[in-house]
Parts: sequence; structure tokens; C-alpha cells
Amino acid sequence: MAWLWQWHNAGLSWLPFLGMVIGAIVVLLIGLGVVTYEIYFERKVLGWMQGRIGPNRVGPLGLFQSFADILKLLIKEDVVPEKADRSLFLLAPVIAFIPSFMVLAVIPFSRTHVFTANLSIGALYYLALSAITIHGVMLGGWASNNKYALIGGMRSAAQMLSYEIPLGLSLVGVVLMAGSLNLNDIVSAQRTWWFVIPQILGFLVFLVAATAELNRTPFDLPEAESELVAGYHVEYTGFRFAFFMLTEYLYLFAMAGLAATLFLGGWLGPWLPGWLWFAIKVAAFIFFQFWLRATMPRLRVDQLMSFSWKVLLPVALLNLVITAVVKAWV
Amino acid sequence: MRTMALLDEANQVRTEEMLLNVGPQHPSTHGVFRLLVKISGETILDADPVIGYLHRGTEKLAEDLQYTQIIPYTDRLDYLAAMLNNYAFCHAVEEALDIQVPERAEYLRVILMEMQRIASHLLFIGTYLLDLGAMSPFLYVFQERERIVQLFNEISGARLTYNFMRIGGVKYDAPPGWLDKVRAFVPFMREKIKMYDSLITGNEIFLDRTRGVGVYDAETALAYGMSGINLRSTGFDWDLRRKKPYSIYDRFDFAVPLGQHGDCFDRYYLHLLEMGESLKIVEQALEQIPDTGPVLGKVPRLIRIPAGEYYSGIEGARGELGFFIVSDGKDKPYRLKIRKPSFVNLQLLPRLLRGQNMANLIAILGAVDIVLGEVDA
Amino acid sequence: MFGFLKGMSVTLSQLPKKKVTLQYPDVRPEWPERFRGVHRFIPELCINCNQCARICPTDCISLGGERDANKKMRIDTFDINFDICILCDLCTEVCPTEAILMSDTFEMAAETRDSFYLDMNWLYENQLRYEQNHPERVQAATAGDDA
Amino acid sequence: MSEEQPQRPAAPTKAARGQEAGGKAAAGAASAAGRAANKQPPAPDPRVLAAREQAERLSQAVVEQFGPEAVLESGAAHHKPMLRIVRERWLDAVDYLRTHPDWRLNYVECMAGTDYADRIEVVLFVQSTELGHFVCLKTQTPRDEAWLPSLVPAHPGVNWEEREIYDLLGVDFRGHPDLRRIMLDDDFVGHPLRKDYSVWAETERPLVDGQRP
Repeated sequence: MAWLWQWHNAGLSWLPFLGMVIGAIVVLLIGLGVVTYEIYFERKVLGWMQGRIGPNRVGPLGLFQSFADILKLLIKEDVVPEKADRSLFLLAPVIAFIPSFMVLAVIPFSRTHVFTANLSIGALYYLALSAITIHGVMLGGWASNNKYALIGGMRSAAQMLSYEIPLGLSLVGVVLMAGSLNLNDIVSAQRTWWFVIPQILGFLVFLVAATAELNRTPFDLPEAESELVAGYHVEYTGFRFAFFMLTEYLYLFAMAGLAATLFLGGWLGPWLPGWLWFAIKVAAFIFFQFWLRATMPRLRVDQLMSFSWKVLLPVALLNLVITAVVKAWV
Repeated sequence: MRTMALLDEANQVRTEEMLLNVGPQHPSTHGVFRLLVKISGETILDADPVIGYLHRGTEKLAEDLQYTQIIPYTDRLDYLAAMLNNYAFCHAVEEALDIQVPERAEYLRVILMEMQRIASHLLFIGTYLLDLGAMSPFLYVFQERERIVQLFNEISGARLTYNFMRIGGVKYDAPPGWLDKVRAFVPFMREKIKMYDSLITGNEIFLDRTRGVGVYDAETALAYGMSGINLRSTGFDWDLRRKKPYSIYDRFDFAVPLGQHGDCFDRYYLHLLEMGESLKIVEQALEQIPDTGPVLGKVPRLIRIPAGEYYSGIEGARGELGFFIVSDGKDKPYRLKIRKPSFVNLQLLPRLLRGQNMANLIAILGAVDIVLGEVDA
Repeated sequence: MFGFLKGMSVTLSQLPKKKVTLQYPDVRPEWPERFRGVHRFIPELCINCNQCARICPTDCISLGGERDANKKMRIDTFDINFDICILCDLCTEVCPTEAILMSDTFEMAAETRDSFYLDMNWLYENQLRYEQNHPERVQAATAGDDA
Repeated sequence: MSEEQPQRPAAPTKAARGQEAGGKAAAGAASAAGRAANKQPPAPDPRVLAAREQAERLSQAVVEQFGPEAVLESGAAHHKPMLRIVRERWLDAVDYLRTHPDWRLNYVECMAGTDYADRIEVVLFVQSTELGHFVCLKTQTPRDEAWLPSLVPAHPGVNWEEREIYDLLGVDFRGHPDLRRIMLDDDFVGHPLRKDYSVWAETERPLVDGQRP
């Protein structure tokens, strides 16, 4: 069967095309499965850290809780506010969702990366596509015709744009070290040591910027519940709301995958199969995000901006300069 | 939506003001409280609190109730510190009648009141941190509060609306073993206070959000009639337990923690410190409490207050909680006025909010520590 | 600078701790003896003194009765409107014969307001339920009366 | 306080409280005796006497500044000195006492309005945080066309209290910056804390749109 997935060095004919379609569907299903259990995992971890037991009613240990939630969202009435900008309102979740799924295409899940593309500009591709989601979020906030949603959408746009820059710069260090933008090559370049060690500064910047990009605590201002009720998706219900949720958690997965790939050696690791190593690293990153959420209060919007421009950006640049100098002289 | 920037002739960005209606149903208004905020971008130009959504006319209702019957209504004012409300009312009536309360009852009252203060402060810390975006403290505080509430449940039979104090004493004596449970609670709570200190106080984001936010000075606070922690956070030493000792507070050794800057952080930290002081009082009261004795003084069955006007205030969980009773000699008050600390403290809010960032709104409102049941009465 | 790390260690240390969740409908809370749930009522003890109805701050108790053949007061109707009852316990405090008491029944959700008007029969059934659930408490109470 | 005997009898406690609360130095020593004397109604409580005496001095301070017609009555409200001021001088007198070097009544603890059959009375319990005085100031207004000068210029903290009194008792506070209903909705008719208010009468009265009764 493996020949079906070797599309990246064959010309486009119907067989590889079929492979692509099947691959996309498989990745989508993996993504959905991961999201389902991400949410379950999040609720369990938060529950445990807070003296609770988390979901436990639907299925054994509450394992089917997320399915029940998704089912509930899907069969709920789809409300479009009368005063909303209807077409944009309907379009926004889709715009937000599609890139979040597309970025999964370049993440090498395992040694053979059977379902994913071996793109030579993988890192750049990720950054470029993830930026599109901002439009969906902003349009959603705008089209809802709700003040809270608007503020949420605006905050979201400002935040994601500001943090995209340190995020990109922190990647550049890794790219310099690996000498390639191809995520597979970057993984291969980490055979001696994981880039988290030489690139510790870059990793810290990446960690903060990634948290902000994901709109997660302490950077969850766009959906600050206590201030903006729910932020940009306050007017969304049913499966449109589910799309926003899906986007968020898919990005969490993708970002965890990116972090694992760039800094933690991707699927590299002794004894265990590659995909398992990858899964462990992704899970560790995701757990860290949940742990943060259990501990941290939220930043204020002006502090958020100044933190990005005044702290993260200089540190990322410094890291870049150091990496370049070391790379040139050593 | 005409809130986006419009371009005028000089091609300068002009923004339009927007009226944002925070509440009546909003996650961080802690009840049904509405705040009309005029904002430009995210800067607050003006704020107008609208209250009364929970107005039940307690003062009017009380005019038709006998003094004993009013006690359950006081439970429902500040429902997070019902013991203190109970006491404040009973104390006012006792002052008016010059009733002597038995020793054991006084000690039980003090233990209960200080435990209630801890429970109320705990909830403040939890909700305040929840407002600022940290969700774990909210769930932690409920675990400790649950222990207090369980103790209250054992002694009074209710978890929230205790109706436990009586004019001239308390309703029941403590059940056997109850005082030992309180004794065991004190060191447990000390540990927990330490835990909160390390969980919250050092967090840089929390400090950034609260330091220097919502600052006012002692003069302003006094002019606006603020009381409790809201006043003490400015460094002004005013605790009624010290300044006008009621009950038996003059027998205990405790400190009155004071703030320095009058900002939200001081208000948070004073809540934490006061819990420690309350524990000290509980500890001393447990040592001094007589082993036996009556818990209800000699009170006539039907209480009639001689005609006149009576006011007495106590240090509630949120500030000075006072009851003003006008009596015409009958068994029902002619007029009952409640001096509601949250109500008075809330007045400063518009002034504090002007010129602030939207996100500070939550930090400032949360630190004022209001309970809508009390604000609206 | 890294004060938040202390907080992170606190949250992590909570992870393996014993959880406090009560699996409510399966595991029921243990209420202390003084718990003030819905009233229970023992008709034989009632002497129609009307004190409970008078002390009630919300006027939710209404009762009526007549003298029977032995010139003894007998209760005919005793209704509590739990729509407005605030479970303040003042009625049980004034009751001279302990005919009205509090039980540990606390679940009262119903679909109509009418279901909150509970009559003597319901309240007596509640007493029987209480006796069944807490025989030791009822025994202790009667023993205390004798002593 | 704390070094005192924990188990001492309660009566001196009360006495100590009296001393601190209102500067009633004389009351302290005589209090225990006063309590014993309480059984015989004619003997006046020394705490009341001290309060009356303090009220007299307070009255002198106000009279010196505003003339004798400014003060209607001085006496004691329970154990607290009480001074009844005419409504025309209400704001001036309260403001004067706020800054008066001997009194410095700078902290409002409670403000309440009461409807009597013939008048509406507004009570202000003020505290001096420096000197420890605690007094009760009163003023009154006829029930019809009730108005009083607003105290907001002197004590901004009574803003909402005055709104509440306006709302529930219908007293118009002149000079108040923002006199609106506070507890009830804006189109509510009537003032519930007035003794002649009836819930049932309200339905018969026509609702005047946008106009306050």
C-alpha cells in the first residue's frame, strides 16, 4: 500500500490524487479524534488540578463526554442574529476552520510521514496559513454585530498579529540551525541533539508566542470570559460555534506538533516507534498548556501588546543574532 | 455598527464613543448588577452603575415583622456572610434593650462570626481571581469554605441562611465535639492561607493586573463613606472591632492589617491577611470559651423596644454593617434602615473607572467586593 | 521574576490529591442532625395553638382544626406553602409539643407551583420517611423526652 | 486591651465600650451603677446624660455660627448625642461640623430617612475619625413637597443614600448632582417607605409616561 502515499515525488495522476484525498480524510479524522480527546484531557487535567474528577458520566470514565458535547452542538438550533451581517456571519467559522486543518498537512507525525506533505517550505507554510484564521475570527466578531464580539475580534486580531512576529522569528533560529525550511529535514537535523537545548531562548519565545497565538490562558483575552462574556464567538451557536471550538483545539494540536517538530526532535527517539514519540511530545506540550491554564490569571490588553513588542521581539532577535553568529563561526 | 474609525477631512483617525452595557447578566458582576459604560476604544470615559435588580424591600418588609422574624431576612442581605448580618441585627436590638448576653453565647458568636469572615474572604479571593482569569483558586476556596459551611451546618442546620443568632444569645449550644472540629480547622486553614499566598501573591501577571490599579487615598475613601477593607487598603486604621469594640472583641489580641497604596493588590492582600487574624481570634476564643453555661439570655418572649432611635454598627465582612432602628414601642420596628457596606462602597466605582482600560474594569469592580443581595437589599 | 513558578508547583501538587467531588445522585450527602430540610409533622401531637403560623415571617403556614368528642383539639388541615417558605426554623422553635420539626429532605424540584403546597398527609409521610431513615435519632429524641 | 483578664466580668466591658464610643468619659465609672439603677425608671441613665451634655456643646457650636434658629432641638438618641437642625441650614451645619476643629465630623456612617405622620425626618450618624465623636444629626421636612438641601457637596458618600431616600421616601434633595430613582425602576409610581403607601392603590393610579410623580 505504501506506494499509494508516495505522491511527493511522482507526477499528479489519478492514483496519487486519490491517495491525497484519502490522506486528507484520514488526517481530518485523526485531527477530529485528537480534538475530541484533547478536550476530554483538558477537562480531566483541570479537574484533577482543582480537586475535582472531571467528566465521568458519559461512557466509562467519561470517555464519551466530548462526543456527547459535539452531538449536542450539532443538533442545536443554528441561530443567526437578525442584525448580524448574515453572509459574513455564516462564512466566518469556515474561514477560521479551514486553515487550521490545512496546517496539519505539513506536520510530520511519524518517521514515514505517510499522510503528510513533504513540503520544502513547511515552516513558512504553517505561519502563512495560520494567519488566515485571524480573518475568520475578526469577521466573526464583526459580523455578529455585538459589542463584546467586536472587542473580542479586535483584540484577537491585534494579539495574533503581534505574536506572529516573535513566533516567526523564533522559528528562524531553528531554520538556521537545520539549514532548511522543510519540517522533515528539521527533524532529521535533530539526531544529535534536540534544538530545545541550543535554541532554549528561541524555545521560550516560541512557547510564549504559541500560547498567545492559541489564545490560551494567560493570553486568552479575545475570549476573556469575565470581561467579554465569550469574546468573538458570543453570538454563535450550534455547529458554527463548534467550528470555532474545533479551530482552536486543532491549532492546539498543530502547534503542539510544530513545537515537537522544531524543538523536541519530532518523532525521533529511542526504543519506541516514531509516532508514539511524537504523540508523547505533543501530549507533553498540550499538558503544559492546560497546566498554565490551571494556574495563570489573564494579562491585560495593553500589557499583552507591550510584552510582545518590548520583550519577546528583542529576545527573539537576540536569539537570531546569536544563532547566526554561532552558525557562522563554529 | 458605526463604531469603526471614520476618516474626517484632515484624514485623521476619529473614533466614536460606544455605550457598552455590562450586565445585568454578566459573568463578573457577581449577580444582577448593571454597569453602563461609555467607552472609546477600550478606554472607559464614564460609567454609571444601575442597581436595584435584586431589590426585595427588606426595609419595608421589616416594618411588618416582629424583631425575631426579621432575623431570617437579614440572612438574605449579604448571603455570603449571613452570620455577621444576623449578629449585626441582634446586636442592634440588644444595644437598644441593654440585654446582657451570656458568656458562652458571646464566644460562640465570635467564633462563628470570624469563621464567617474567613468564608466570605475566601470567596472574595476565589471570585476575584476568577475575574482576573485564573480559575483554579475559585475551586480551591470552595473546598475550604465547604469545611466552614459544614461546621455551620452542624451547629445551625443550614449552609447559607443560618438564622442562628437570637436576640440575647444564640439559638443552640454547639453540638458535642463541634468545638474540637473548629480547633482542628484552624491549623488546616493556616496551611491553606500559605498555599494561596504562594499560588497567587507572587504571580507576576496578577501583580501586573492589580498593582497601581484602582488607586484612591484615605481622604477620598472617608469622604465617600467607605469602610472595611476598602478603607483600610488606603492605610487608614479603621476597624470597628478595635475602634468601637462590640461583643467581646476587646478580649482578643489581633492585628488590623493595613494597606499602603490603596490599590487592588492591597485589597486582595488584606483579605488574605485578615483571614489569618480571624484565625487568631478563633483560636483565642476557643481557649477562653466557658465549658458550659446558658447560650440565651433572659429575654422577654415578645420583644418590644422602648420608643426611640437606635443605631449600632459592626465590622462586617465588607465594611461597616449597621442597623438603624426607629421604634415606637411596639413589637415591630417603625423603621429599619440597614447601613449596607457594599452599597456605600460601590459609589466610588464610577470615579475609579474613569479613564481606565476596559480590562481594569473587572479588576476594580472585583476588588470593591460587592454582594448584590446587600447592595439592593 | 519567576513567582508564577511557585503557583505552578501548587497546581501540580494538587493533581494527585484526593478529589472532593460528591457523586450526588448516586452518593447522597450526609446531613447533620440539626439540618433544616423540609418540615415533618406529627398530627397527633398538634394542639392547634397556631403559634407556628403566627411566628412565620412569610405567612406560609395555614392550619385549622376542631375539638373532638373528648374536648381535645384535633388538627384537620395543616398546609405549608413551600413556594414562600424560607426554611427559617422559627416554627419548630416555638412549637410547644414538637409536632412540627425539620427533616433532612431537601429535594423539592417540581414542575408546577401547585406542587409546593404540601398538606398534612405529605408532611406526615415525610415524618415516617425520616423515622425510617434515622431510627436512632427519633429514639434518642423520645428517650430525651422521657428523661 | 488584650492584656486584660480574659474572664473578667462583663459589666466593665460595657463601660469601657461606652468610654471609647462617644467620648463619654463620665459614663464609664457610673455605668455599672447606672445599670443597677435602670430598674427604677425615674433614674436617668448616665450615658444618656453624657450624650445630652455633649449634644448641648454641639448645639452651642452650631448656634454660634448660624444663630439660635438653626437648631431645633438637642438631646440624646439612645446613648448618642442628637441635634436637630432646620432644613435650610442642614448643609451648612453639617459642612461646618465637618471642618470644625473641635468636632471634625468627617465620616458618615449611616443616613436614613423616616416617615412620621407629620414630617419626614432624615438622620445622619457622623463620626469623627480623629476625635472619636459619634453624633446623630437630624433634620426634617414637611411631607408634602418634601425637600432638603443635598449633602453631596460636603460628603460625597451620601450620594446614593440620598438617591435611596428620594426613591423610597420622596424627598427632593436640592443640589444633588444626579437625583434619580435607585432601587426601583424609573417609571415606578409612589414611594414605598412612606407609611401611607399601598401596593393595591398603585394599580388605580394612572401611569404618567416619563414623568415622575
